[in-house]
Amino acid sequence: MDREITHSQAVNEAIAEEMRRDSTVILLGEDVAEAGTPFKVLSGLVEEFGTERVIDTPIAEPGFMGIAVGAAMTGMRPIVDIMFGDFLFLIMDQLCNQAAKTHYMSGGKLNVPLVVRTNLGATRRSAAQHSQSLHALVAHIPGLKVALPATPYEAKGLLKTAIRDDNPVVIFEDKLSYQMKGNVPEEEYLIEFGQANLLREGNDVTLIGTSSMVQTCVAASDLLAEEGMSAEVMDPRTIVPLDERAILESVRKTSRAVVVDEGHQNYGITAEIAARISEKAFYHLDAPIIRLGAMDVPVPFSPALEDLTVPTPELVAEKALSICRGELVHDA
Amino acid sequence: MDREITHSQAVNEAIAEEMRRDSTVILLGEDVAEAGTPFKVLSGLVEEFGTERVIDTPIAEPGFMGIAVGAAMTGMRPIVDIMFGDFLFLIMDQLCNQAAKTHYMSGGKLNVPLVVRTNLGATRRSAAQHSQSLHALVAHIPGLKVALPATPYEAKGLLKTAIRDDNPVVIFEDKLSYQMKGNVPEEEYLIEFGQANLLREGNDVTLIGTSSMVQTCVAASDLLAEEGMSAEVMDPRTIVPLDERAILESVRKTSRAVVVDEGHQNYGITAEIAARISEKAFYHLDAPIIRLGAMDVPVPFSPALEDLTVPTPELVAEKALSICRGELVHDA
Amino acid sequence: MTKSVRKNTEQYLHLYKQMVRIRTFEENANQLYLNAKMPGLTHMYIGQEAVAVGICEALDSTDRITSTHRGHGHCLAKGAEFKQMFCELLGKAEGYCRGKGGSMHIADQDNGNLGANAIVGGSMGIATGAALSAKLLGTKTVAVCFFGDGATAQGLWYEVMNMAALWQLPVIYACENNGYSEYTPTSEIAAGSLKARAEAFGIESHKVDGQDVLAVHALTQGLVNRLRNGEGPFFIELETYRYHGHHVGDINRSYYRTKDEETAWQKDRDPITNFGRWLEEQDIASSEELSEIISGIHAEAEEAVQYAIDAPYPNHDEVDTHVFAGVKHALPYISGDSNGS
Amino acid sequence: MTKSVRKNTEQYLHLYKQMVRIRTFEENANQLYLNAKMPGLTHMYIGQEAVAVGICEALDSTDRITSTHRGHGHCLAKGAEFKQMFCELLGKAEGYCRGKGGSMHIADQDNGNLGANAIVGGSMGIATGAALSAKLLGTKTVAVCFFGDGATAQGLWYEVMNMAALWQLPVIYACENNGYSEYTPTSEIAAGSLKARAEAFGIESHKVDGQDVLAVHALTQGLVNRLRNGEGPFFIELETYRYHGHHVGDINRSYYRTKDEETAWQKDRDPITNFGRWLEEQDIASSEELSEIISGIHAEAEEAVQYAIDAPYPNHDEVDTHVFAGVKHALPYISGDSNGS
Ligand SMILES: Cc1ncc(C[n+]2csc(CCOP(=O)(O)OP(=O)(O)O)c2C)c(N)n1
Ligand SMILES: Cc1ncc(C[n+]2csc(CCOP(=O)(O)OP(=O)(O)O)c2C)c(N)n1
Ligand SMILES: [Mg+2]
Ligand SMILES: [Mg+2]
Repeated sequence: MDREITHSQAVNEAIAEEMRRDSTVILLGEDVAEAGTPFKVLSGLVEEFGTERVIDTPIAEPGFMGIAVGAAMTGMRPIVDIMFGDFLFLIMDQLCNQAAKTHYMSGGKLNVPLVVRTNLGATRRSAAQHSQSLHALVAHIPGLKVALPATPYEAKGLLKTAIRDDNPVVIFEDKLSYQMKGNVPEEEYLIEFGQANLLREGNDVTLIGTSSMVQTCVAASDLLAEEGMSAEVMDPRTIVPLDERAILESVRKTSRAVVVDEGHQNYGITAEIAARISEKAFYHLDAPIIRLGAMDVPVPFSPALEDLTVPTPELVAEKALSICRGELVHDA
Repeated sequence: MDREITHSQAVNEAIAEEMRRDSTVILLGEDVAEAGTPFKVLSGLVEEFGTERVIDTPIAEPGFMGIAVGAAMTGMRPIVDIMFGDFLFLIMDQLCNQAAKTHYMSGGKLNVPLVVRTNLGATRRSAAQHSQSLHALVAHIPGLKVALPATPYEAKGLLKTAIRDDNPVVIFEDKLSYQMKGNVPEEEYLIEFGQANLLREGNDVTLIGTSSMVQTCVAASDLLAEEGMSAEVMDPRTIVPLDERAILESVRKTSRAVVVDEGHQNYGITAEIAARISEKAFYHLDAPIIRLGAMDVPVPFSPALEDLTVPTPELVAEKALSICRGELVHDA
Repeated sequence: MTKSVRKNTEQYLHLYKQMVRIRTFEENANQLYLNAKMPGLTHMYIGQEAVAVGICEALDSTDRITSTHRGHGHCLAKGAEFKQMFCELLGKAEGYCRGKGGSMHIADQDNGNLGANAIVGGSMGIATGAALSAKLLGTKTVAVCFFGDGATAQGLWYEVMNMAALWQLPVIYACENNGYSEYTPTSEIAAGSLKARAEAFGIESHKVDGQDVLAVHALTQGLVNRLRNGEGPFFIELETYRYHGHHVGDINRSYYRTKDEETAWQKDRDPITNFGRWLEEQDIASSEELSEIISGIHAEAEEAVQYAIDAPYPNHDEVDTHVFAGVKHALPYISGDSNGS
Repeated sequence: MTKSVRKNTEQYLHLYKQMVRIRTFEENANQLYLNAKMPGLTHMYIGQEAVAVGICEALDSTDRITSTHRGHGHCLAKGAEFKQMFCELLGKAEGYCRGKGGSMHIADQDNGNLGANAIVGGSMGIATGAALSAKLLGTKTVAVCFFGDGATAQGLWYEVMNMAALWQLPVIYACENNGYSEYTPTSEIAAGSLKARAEAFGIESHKVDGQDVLAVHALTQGLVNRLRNGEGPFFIELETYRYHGHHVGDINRSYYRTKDEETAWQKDRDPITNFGRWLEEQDIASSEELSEIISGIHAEAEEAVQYAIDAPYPNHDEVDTHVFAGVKHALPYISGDSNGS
């Protein structure tokens, strides 16, 4: 049976269920216990599972990430809480040089089953060091899986899958959506990695959005409908692995695509997705693929500027419309 | 007058000249002084400039990177030596949260004129933590410039420009090329950022290669010539800024492109370049753009495996040939 | 009233004013938040005023400081003005950082403030680097690195202390121990002794009552003089307390600290009340004079707040300026337009 | 010959054998490099044998260690075999890591070796995490983190010491102080006292002669027993010396250390020579018996080297296996082929 719960509750349920199921699942991070994180996402867990499994750490991200790697190699399944995605920069060595490579470097003998739970998203007036969407960085590193839930349903299902995965998984939640509600079944479910979700069917253009940009694409498709255009909306859900087949199938049908992501555009997620489509659906394309990422500037504090840096439904619709109408021709 | 010197000598000369010219230029890193780095690139500098300006640090990359940021904000022009590109993961916070954003966050009041000198490149039998090519990570972060010299001439000219730049610049040298010789003028010169270099003119396909892959593309163009194909070879030299105009011009002429880079392919440099071409030269393309990055696996130690992970001239030529012949059709 | 006290009257009053300025600024900032006039969140410095003021009054404007997420106090103590600060907090173009930084990145280069920092511990290298510059350039200036007790958990501190000690850099590591790291008593997440951690690197270390502005100032003045003579680095642990929540939104705090504890600090150890009382006791100022100082500052703040509310936001075309020094607009620049124009 | 010595004869001989095994392995590895039979570079452990052996002999195979770029000694001391090790060094499929790791990443999970690490200090968190697992799972096992004097500069160490101390984890931080960080005397790049740095976190710390295998072993055995009883963590600084260069290619060392210094350590403080002499003095073994041990090990090594030279490389299709546990081939997998097949 379906019910409406928030993204935050969905995350909390996922962790609670997995901690009940598997006693090796532990949680590590700053203020994860009594405080339940600054976002209050983890409230109640320490009461149920105790401070041995819900562990408040010092403000030492590299340190507790390293400890999680070691714990994962020796029988635990740690969930590491990185309070803001921006702090990923602090754990890159432990995440990318150690966790990501251990299974390979050991010829398959050592596993590192851990989850890094963190977030992304701007427009919270938190300025340049608390607003970044850094998933492109980890997606580039072999050995890491990367999940980007866009709804409470996905937040729960992807996180449960991540916790059960025998590899390091980085999961980015959209910090602006913690209070967003959505349907989440009472019954247990998992969402397999590498399976895109088709939210809307359409014929004129495919809008591919990740995380926070999924709703932006849905809203854009509404705007497009008003203009008589039917847009297909696709959410890849995980970017490593990426459901290339589903994306190509859609674009081969619509012949046009707009790729939208909240990470910086330059050398970001939209580039990979656009490049794959351009290569592998080349003969089906009727127009250049449009990419919309966050503006390539540090996130400004001022609301007057910050709002300019993130793609909006209007912008997505406008770009989609222009390719549908054959207007966007850089090189004619 | 031209002479032949090694890549390593070119770097050494660039630093020595700039240190002579500007007393605020200093060098920081592990074993940069007496040892002149493990690659011996910096030999002799401490003798000329003393231990006040050529500073051996403890093995504390985040720490001396942070110190360099502060020194740069207050009047110095530090060159930070990161012994292996793989250790960039350790300095990401100081580089990307601090150095890259300070000018912006301060509304233009503070500058961070520093250079991070590091390297890239596999096939040195150094395994997964000493062989990575991580330039895509820094290229994604607004506020950083990223240079990829491919010859001794570029190594010197780009490094001198980097040292004079008022912003943080990350420059990646190909560690396998330190002993490679090339023409370098006696006279002083700089190479402007954002100016691609056209190495070969051709009509059938554009090969765009970065750093270590420039020579691979040149060799591939020789192979293609044997098959009667004329390839244009282009070296962007800097990936931030990227000389989009030159790249598009070439591809609009040849109608085909292969993009080759030694970073991992997935979410890497080749994606951005391919996506830009696909978007902005869309109506000129006769074939899908081929991307060749390093294989998306941690770099294996075994020579039998490692050599499979890096694009070779044969592979580049083969792919180029297949698009020239219209054979590579994923979606027909 | 001793002779030395008399001689220093002006300075004492200045210490007092500066502390009142900080508290007044913060009360207004909190009110802006409550009135939904300030974008985002901010971290109140109230309670810790004696630390910033005691230390910064021992510095020249050419000396450098680095600050934290709880940075308004440091910024004001180092000489910043209300107007540009409020403008920055509201994201206005006249702010110290043209609205691009906001509360957590406020910087005031002209007065030697290299900026607040939203990465806990993130400025430890920067302060140390500023000290390296001072040493290499021979400026005789010093650097002070402000950070919290929670920040001592960051490995960066140990890395830069090692280098500062080896290279004898003119830097003071000033740890404001307010007892809490966000919502956790730092005693639960810090083993051993903070002072011993610095001493292990051969760094001379001191502990001082951070609510006593004279004690903080005297200690700092002595250390700064020694830094200018080539000694250093030094570490100071300042015992202090934040009266408010971790940030303005942290209202229900009972799960991590008691109301009694909060009241006790405010009642017995308030740096402004106690210093005011001392000023009266020493006949340096009357209670009326102190009230006048306070109301003057209140009026100034009120005016600055209104100014900031009325001030314009930055123009849209500023969104991609200041990404790179020397480049007008970053967006065209990164795609190869060499002027970024 | 005392009673306790007699009782421990077997163990003493084992300590000796293990040290000889390490030295023999390293001499062969160096020769493989000189003969251009080994890909890449490697870091010789020769001179430091008493550290690895003294410590690892106090451990069970279920106890965990983490190792460094100079890791062959730790691997052997923890129970690894010559053949799989030489195979790994040559990048062969039968190596401990199927040739994917090589010298700098050699790991031997079955004997509790979680792997060498090419990031200086990179394993400090891993060892601490292994101790956390031991504590949470109640296994009564312990973890030993080997690292060099140079690695003490990495901030990570201070971060994890803090947590190990707070959570009373069963881990020993074992710092092999061989005096050098690559080509720099560590005294030039380390301020204060290493022991004091650990003690500042409330961690009981010891210093021991790393050339005296019995002293190292006795100290470690005592600490391990205490760890198993819930005490800990501990820090040990082991004074030792590497005879060879930083790596096999570091031949001309005169610019950073004198020949005299090298000779003195080798002549007076060689762990194997001195322990051998002691074994003879104590009548535990005759000089002939020791020679026999040595020649037996030499023969075993020779055979293992030849085995490794003849052994096959991994198949090409292994290049993208083991990227993800549970995924056969990573390349199809990352593009959405769910089996990666
Ligand atoms: C690297 C990093 N980790 C976590 C945070 C979130 N955070 C902000 S302030 C804070 C507590 C800092 O405590 P302390 O250093 O004692 O300073 P105080 O807030 O008490 O002034 C934390 C954990 C952060 N901003 N940066
Ligand atoms: C993070 C990092 N920085 C630098 C290096 C290069 N490096 C390899 S070994 C070494 C010296 C290590 O010294 P120490 O810890 O004393 O170990 P030793 O070599 O003496 O055994 C350095 C600097 C590295 N591998 N990792
Ligand atoms: Mg605090
Ligand atoms: Mg050493």
